[in-house]
Amino acid sequence: MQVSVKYFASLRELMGEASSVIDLEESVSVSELWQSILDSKDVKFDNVMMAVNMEYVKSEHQLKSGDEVAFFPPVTGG
Amino acid sequence: MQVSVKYFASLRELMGEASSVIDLEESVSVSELWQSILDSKDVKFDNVMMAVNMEYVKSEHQLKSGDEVAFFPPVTGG
Amino acid sequence: MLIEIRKKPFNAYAEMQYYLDSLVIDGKYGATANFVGTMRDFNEDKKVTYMTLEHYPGMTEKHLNAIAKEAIEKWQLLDVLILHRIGKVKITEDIVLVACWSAHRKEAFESCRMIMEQLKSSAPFWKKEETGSGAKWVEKNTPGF
Amino acid sequence: MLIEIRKKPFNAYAEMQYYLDSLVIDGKYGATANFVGTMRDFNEDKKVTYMTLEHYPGMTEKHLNAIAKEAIEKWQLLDVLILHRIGKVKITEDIVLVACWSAHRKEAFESCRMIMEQLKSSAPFWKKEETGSGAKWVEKNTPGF
Repeated sequence: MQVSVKYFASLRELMGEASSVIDLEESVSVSELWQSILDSKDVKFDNVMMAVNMEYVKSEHQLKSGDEVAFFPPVTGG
Repeated sequence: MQVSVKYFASLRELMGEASSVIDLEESVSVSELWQSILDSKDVKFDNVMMAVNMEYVKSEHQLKSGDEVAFFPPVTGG
Repeated sequence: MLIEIRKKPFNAYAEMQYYLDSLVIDGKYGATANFVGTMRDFNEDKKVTYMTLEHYPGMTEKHLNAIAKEAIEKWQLLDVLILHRIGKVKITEDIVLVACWSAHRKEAFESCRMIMEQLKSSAPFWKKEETGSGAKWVEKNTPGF
Repeated sequence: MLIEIRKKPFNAYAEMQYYLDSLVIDGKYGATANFVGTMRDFNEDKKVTYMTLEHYPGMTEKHLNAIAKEAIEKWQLLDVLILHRIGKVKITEDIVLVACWSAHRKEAFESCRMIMEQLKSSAPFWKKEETGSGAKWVEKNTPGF
């Protein structure tokens, strides 16, 4: 299955891209996806926030085909 | 000695006057003045607030000649 | 700092802008908390058609000044504005405006609320409501906490 | 209820008046609490010359809507307005405006502050500050309590 992944702010700069489409096995959690991205890019990033389809999710949230997954640093608006 | 006395809002209406000048003995507290006013007018009034020279005072505050004494109901501004 | 008692209706947001334009705190303030109290057409389930606000000339201004100065000191505020209506107030007219400027939001929020509570509980103003079936002095303010 | 992300500078008090004029809550609201966050020339003792605000189009709006709706329900608010800047923001420009209308002041004060805290801690916005010696992402917001 495929999911689209978005990065924002300092994480977008670290990744060198704003978005990508990633092929995944079935039954992958959002935190497993995150770890595989960190491994493949060989980077570290603390305190990541995770959203799926524009809603915050817990790290064990199971992804499904077509999900829009977003990773970003702690928010600093207002 | 003399003090001037002011009344506001419902208390002004109850007293039938906005202010008066009252002759007092020395060493009278603001609450003693208030009680003497209630007695002389034969009225009752609960929860009065008291100020002397435009500052709130405690009931035992001692009056002096020329003081401006104000009595009024609980405030309801804002 | 500006404390004013107004006999005529005022527009709270025009007043905010006008006062802000007079301040020289550009770049210093990051937070403005602002409260506007407005005349409703009801109070405690009664219909109200208008009200009359009385104050104690001299003491009211002095007391509001003391409240504002205490807040400025306690929260290290950059500025405070307080406007309050007196006289005959119609429905939808603004009764009170309190605004606090500070570097950070915590101080602006806390001081604005505390000034309003102190104003409500101790500033010498009295409201008489016209309910259609006669005028009546308001006996106490609704609690703020 | 209005939630808007603005690319261009806005004037908070003109926006307040403009939005209020569109509401049909005359006589119902007695309390308006309002917070304006404004661009300072410093952050954590560093000089800042301007900043750039990024957001997550779609999610940011959705998330702010959810915050506002929850506040309206919890505090029985009559209305809520949230405006937030994105893009390049200069010193003295307003970043965020939150306003809450209610019958009584307690609800307006509490909801306005809670919306701001939730916005600060969870709405997807990120600030990058230009300090003169290079641009830097802000790592976290200052605490609000």
